[in-house]
Amino acid sequence: MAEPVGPRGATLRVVLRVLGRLAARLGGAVFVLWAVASVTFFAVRLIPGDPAQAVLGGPGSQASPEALAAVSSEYGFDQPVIVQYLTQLGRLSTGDLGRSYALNMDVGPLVLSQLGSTVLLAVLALTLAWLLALALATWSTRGGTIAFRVGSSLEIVAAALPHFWLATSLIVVFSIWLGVLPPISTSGVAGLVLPVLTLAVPLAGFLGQIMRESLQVALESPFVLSARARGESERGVRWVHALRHASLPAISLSGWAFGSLISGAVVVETIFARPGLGRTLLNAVTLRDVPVVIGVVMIVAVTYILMTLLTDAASRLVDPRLRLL
Amino acid sequence: MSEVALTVRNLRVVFGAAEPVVHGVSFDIAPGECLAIVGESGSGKSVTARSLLGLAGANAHVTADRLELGGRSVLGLTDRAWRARRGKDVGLVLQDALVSLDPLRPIGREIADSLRLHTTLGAAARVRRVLELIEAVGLPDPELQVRKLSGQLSGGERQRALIAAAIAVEAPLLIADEPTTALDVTVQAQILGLLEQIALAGTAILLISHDLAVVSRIAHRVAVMHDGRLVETGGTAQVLGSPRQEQTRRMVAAIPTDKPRGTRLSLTARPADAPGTTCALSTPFPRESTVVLEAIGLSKSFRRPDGSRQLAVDDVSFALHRGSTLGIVGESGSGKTTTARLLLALLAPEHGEVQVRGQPWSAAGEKTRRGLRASVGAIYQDALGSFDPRWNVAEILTDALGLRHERRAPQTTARLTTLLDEVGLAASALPRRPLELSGGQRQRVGIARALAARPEILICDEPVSSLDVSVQAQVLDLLDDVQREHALSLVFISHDLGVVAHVSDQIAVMRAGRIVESGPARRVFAAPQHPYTAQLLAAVPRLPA
Amino acid sequence: MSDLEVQAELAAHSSQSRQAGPARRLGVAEGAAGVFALFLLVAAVAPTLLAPGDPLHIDPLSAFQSPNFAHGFGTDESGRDIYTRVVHGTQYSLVIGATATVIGLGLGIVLGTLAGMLGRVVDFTVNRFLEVLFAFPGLLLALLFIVIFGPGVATATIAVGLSTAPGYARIIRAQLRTVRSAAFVEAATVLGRTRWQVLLRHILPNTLAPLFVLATLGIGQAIVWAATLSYLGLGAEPPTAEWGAMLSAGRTYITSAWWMSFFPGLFIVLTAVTATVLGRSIDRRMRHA
Amino acid sequence: MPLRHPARTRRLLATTAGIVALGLFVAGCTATGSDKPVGEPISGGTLTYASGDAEPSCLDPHVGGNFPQALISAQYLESLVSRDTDGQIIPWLAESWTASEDGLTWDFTLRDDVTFTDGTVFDAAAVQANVAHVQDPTTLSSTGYLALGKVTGTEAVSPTVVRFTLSAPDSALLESLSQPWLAIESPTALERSQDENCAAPVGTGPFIVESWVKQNAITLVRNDDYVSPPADAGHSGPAYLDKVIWRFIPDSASRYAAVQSGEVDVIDNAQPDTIVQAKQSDSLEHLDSPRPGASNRIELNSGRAPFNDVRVREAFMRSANVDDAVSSLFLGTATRSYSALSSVEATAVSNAALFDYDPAAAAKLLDAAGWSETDADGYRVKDGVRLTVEFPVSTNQSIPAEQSVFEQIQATAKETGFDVKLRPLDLSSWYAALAANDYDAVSAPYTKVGPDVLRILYHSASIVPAPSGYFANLAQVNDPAIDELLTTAARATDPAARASLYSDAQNRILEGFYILPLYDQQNHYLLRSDVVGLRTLPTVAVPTLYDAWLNR
Repeated sequence: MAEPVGPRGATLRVVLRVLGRLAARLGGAVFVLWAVASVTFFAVRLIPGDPAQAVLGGPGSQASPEALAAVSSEYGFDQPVIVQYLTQLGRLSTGDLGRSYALNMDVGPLVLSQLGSTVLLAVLALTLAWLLALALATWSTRGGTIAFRVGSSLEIVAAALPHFWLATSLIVVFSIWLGVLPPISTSGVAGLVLPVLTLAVPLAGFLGQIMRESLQVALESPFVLSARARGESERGVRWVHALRHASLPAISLSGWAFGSLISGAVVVETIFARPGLGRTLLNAVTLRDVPVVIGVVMIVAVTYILMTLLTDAASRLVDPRLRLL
Repeated sequence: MSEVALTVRNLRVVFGAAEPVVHGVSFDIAPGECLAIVGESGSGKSVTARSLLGLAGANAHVTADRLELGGRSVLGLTDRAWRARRGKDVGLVLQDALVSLDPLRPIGREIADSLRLHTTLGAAARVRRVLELIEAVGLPDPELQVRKLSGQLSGGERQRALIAAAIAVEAPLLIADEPTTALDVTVQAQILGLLEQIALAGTAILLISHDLAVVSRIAHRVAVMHDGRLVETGGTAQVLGSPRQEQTRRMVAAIPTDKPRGTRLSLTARPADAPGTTCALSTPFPRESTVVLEAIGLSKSFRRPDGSRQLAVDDVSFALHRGSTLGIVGESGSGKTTTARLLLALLAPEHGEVQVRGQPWSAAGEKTRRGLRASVGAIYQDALGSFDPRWNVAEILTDALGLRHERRAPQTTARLTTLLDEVGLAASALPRRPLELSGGQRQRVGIARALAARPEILICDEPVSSLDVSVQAQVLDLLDDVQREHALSLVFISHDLGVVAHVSDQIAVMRAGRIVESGPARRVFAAPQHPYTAQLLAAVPRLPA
Repeated sequence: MSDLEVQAELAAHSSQSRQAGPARRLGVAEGAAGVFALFLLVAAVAPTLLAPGDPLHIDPLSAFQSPNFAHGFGTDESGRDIYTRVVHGTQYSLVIGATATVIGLGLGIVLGTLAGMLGRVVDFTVNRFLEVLFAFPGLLLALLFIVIFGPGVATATIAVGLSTAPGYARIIRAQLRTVRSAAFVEAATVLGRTRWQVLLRHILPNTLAPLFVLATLGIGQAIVWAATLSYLGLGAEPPTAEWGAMLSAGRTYITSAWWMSFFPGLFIVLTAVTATVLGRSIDRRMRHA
Repeated sequence: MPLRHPARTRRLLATTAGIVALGLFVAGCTATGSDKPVGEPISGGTLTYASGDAEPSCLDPHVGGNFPQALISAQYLESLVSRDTDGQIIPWLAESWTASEDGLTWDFTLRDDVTFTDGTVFDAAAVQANVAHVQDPTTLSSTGYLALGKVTGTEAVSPTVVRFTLSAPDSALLESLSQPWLAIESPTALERSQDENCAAPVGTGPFIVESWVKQNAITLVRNDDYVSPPADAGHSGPAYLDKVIWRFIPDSASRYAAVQSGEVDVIDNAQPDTIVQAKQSDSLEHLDSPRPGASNRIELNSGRAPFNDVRVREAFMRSANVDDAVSSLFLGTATRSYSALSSVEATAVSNAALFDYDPAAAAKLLDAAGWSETDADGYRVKDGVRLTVEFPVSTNQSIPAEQSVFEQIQATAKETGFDVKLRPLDLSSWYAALAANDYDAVSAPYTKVGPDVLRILYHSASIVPAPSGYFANLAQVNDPAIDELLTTAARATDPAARASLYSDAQNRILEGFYILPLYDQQNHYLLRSDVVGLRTLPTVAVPTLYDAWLNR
């Protein structure tokens, strides 16, 4: 094939490159999913005891030998491991995550029904964390040394706050003492405040530190001096130049942040009695409801991958340099 | 319009409670005039320049008897008032436009900023003006350029864009702070030409530089700054031709360009030198015809990010004779550093080979080579990075002597002291870490380390490029001394033709991986054969004759 | 990214930041952190020096006492002295945190060294493997491990260790690669040092030294995570004087006896902050010493 | 038939309540109180109920059969009979019943005016369909299935008369039928798939399951055509409430905070300290309704050493300071029990003298039993073996205060020389430990209407494990005399004779030091003061919202 030439050829090349990158990304995502599925499949094989018994609710279930046999053949536990593995992959590829031992329903719909609530929580928390971090970073870099010290101390302490302690303290203060916010998060906006705060504050501590550092670096960099020399105002310097630079490392942290929010959701959803993946997961872990655990892990892996793609896209949006590659 | 673009009387800048950084500096610049303030790092020249923009820093205390821009006093201006004048009455160009232009914004936006802030032009008018400016600073194809990010431009293009941004509103005064420091000589010449043009158009220019030779090209007047004071001010030819002050003399002496090999550049480099001796001609040293290091048809290529291969070094051959210095000169990207790494056998050539004393070097295995390693030393541009950060000077040198530093015997300490003495450092440097030393001291430790193994050959890769001119002079003198004392053979790699010409017996000029011209230093310098060499030579900043 | 990498990055950032204020910025904080760390150390090694009582001694008649002269931190539902329990619990928390860190760091060193030192194929494989592990956010990996091996202190400790391993591995790999390509490694080669000498005298010390910082930061993280698992009922169980378990038990009585969960929580927070402050301080010292 | 609390019930069984409290808050009592004076009941409004139990996996209590299912299904399903606060069986969907002389045939006359909320008529065929459903192995019924163990067949004598045929006389049949796990569902609805039926069972109750968002809430709406309250209900006609939101808040502190802030109206599984607080608050009311069946007790495994020696069993009980533990931990919300049965059971026998805290006596008993030496840690030793008591604790079934009771017993028994090893386990591991006979002491709560629970728990037949390994006689009581008493009682048709037999059996159990009674199975509710008329069904002490209304 002839090398494409001219502007049209260039466009074609760009399109091909973008498609290629997309394909590589998708390939990577599929690989990660396959690996996650395989890891969990073989990990679950490590569980001691008869998996059929686990399906029937553990040793206390009074399951008859007939029931055990029936379950074994239904789930294919009597097949060789490799056959089970391939069957499982086949099922997963069609979106079939199996059936919960404990909840008496298919894992796929169950997990999907919980996803929205957790994602809402995570997105709100991430947004709030961003705003808090941004506010703290801009405030502490504008004020003097005292503001700087207060800002950085606040961030370090915030980042060290365990979710369970923060959630409990918030409930005590805002629900029990002041009685202004509901201690459970079932419906309505008011119920979201405390869970979102619980997740956002520690995250804001992390994001704030990174933002303040990069904001400081940006504010001291020569291009900001150039901008000032052009007569740019302090606000202009911050909004046109510095904050954009400051947000870059924080954006690339957002993939991690999402993961930490999911971890936090396990605690927060339990304490605030909020429906969601985290609570589902914890319940499943305490009941050792393996299909649900795998289902949640898979769905989190998928969302995590999506989140990294999204983070990449956001970075490209803010940093035009990445678009050149 | 006043006849004086800038008036400064008794400017003082103090940071906190410390000693003033600028003590009572006074000068004027007329429209169309270019005044250069020259001084070493830390002399206060940049602070002076920034206080003229009200940007000396948050905790800086600036006072002056008079400080007038275009006849209007800027003393005691509020920040808001300053903002109204910055960019409009005075423009600033910084060094290294890669970091002086916001890397996230297209240059068109950066250039348009001043217009947005200081004019009432509409968006379309601003775009037209930006295109005009881009054209005016000599960038081709303005429509294409406006959308580019600074990262997509070459160093020279960026600097032009930065200048365009500074002159957008036709400020009567342009302050250029080391505008060409990071640039290759040819590009540097172009940028200086551009500044000259701007001055010709009637703009007053305040040029800040550490390099006398650079400014001498376009400055009408030169002011030499030292320790926060202007020690000497006058017409360029007068100041450089017959410097009156010691600081000025020292700076003039430190310029290597056009100084014959062996000329001492530093006035106080060694205690042995009598004070006040200038340009002491060192004794010529014996040169032999034995080839100690030879490159034969070296080639090396690298993979580009898109997968294609780029030839970094292309069929390079040369020979280094015992006791002589081979200078390799070239602009950035010409393959100099790759050549150095090939010579040190840190990279294997794809074609050709390197021989040391006629024995296979690059073709031999590392095991065989290790026996010869002691005879080939190296000095690096980034001396700091070449030291293990956990080690202090004593440990670095003990290691280089091939001893174990766990049990350091008294005689080892004696050897270390001798070694340090050889490079002009006191024994008190031994317990210190390189991080605590100045740039010049670090390079001295680097040289001491290279000398420790008593090598015959030294490969010096840009050993002085990150140093101030006067420190550079000392290090060059030091290299000259050790070469004589130890009968070393040097490969001296640099982008600075002036330096290379000063230190070398033979010169090889590299361009895009190839040697375009080579020969005896004097010949190449006096009568370049290749047009590229001629171009390089023409661009070398030199003092007015 | 893992929590650890973020922590490490923040530490690196803060120690590279300008010297003006920051050099002295943590002076007071460092001092306080040092004092608290010393307290923790004494509490872990010789708890009876600080609290002579028995952390399991019950006294039903003085249950639910708010902090007072006899019981500085109050008493719990069985009349056990909370101060004594918090002090004695330091040992559990630190041992769990340290063990988890050792496990994570150990695995991380193996994986990171494999990826950083061996060929491209190994590096690629290990990297993909780590990427996969990163798709399980921290706690999820721990929970998956617990669902397989059942809850308990040992499982929780191993689970926390495992879930931090990928983070360590990536940092170590990156550090190894940086050090390997550092100019001083080349300089050593030029001086004629053998590969082993270079490895032993330059690469390993410069790779491993920052691990001390990592371990300090990691131990704080591990303690919080282990406490989280205990809090969720998947780690140490009451009446063990483990902080997370105490907090979990205390939470039941949060509306009537706040001190039961406040003090263990305070110690967890202070320990985490101390680890951060000390880790950064060590980092700064190592970089600028 | 008895009710074992099956898997997946978290903190399912609260411990038993005190006898003093009983007088005030006996099952069936009504909690009232509000700022507004209580006038005529007001119709309308939505009540939010927050349960601390696990969310059921199926809303049909025939499937499996645990307490959370009973709690919610009592709002939309009804049983054939109920029980009043005196322990008398009273009519509900069945108006009357007669048993044959031999006790093998029972005829129930049904109400003829009742329809299921899907429009299906309630009749004898419907009852037959329900019995068949429970006895169908694919339904996977455990509690209901066990309760119908002696029922061999049913027959529709007429549309309003249904006949049960038994394999042996069953003095507990009416008590069994009063339980929510044998509530009657629409036969039309039962024909749906199990998934559908689990999501929205159809009954005759005062409310209808409208929607169930898993892990969030179940919404119930009023059945406007409701006609069939039990004989002891407070009013007739439809319920007052428009709607009930049923939530699950496993965290007890959150649950209390929710009712305190008014976010929810009623919570169950209230913790002792919150009950005390609520009692001081004007806005909250407390409802205590101990569960029937067995009391909460620690069973000592008499099937293996060291508790195969009655002296060691007695020594353990004498060395455990239960009284102080209960008073410090339950803060007066629970009263010490000295009986094998719940205090709500009329046939309960109590013998406090057997359980005095007396370390000196305990030491003597141990000396006598050969555990006379003491090791360095202060534990008794015999033949080089330490006096160890393996005590697996199900974290799912014991509330925190109860686990603290065990901790205190551990601490006080240590002083006498017992090394009590508390092992907190998740439910599945806990069952596994029991099945492996790897325990010396265990606390396994059991809810069942009537004293027949004793047969399940202490008849030697219950030592034989089911195929899965589970068995109910955890104390491994193997006493022919007790077996005889319990078997006879189960067939006794005369109430007085039955009561006497159970009384004898209980005395033998208590005197054999097989069990250490602690308190009733606790069942505390907290409600907003403006919730009026809420009562619990005296059968298994679950609340009914039928009479409840909102005084706002």
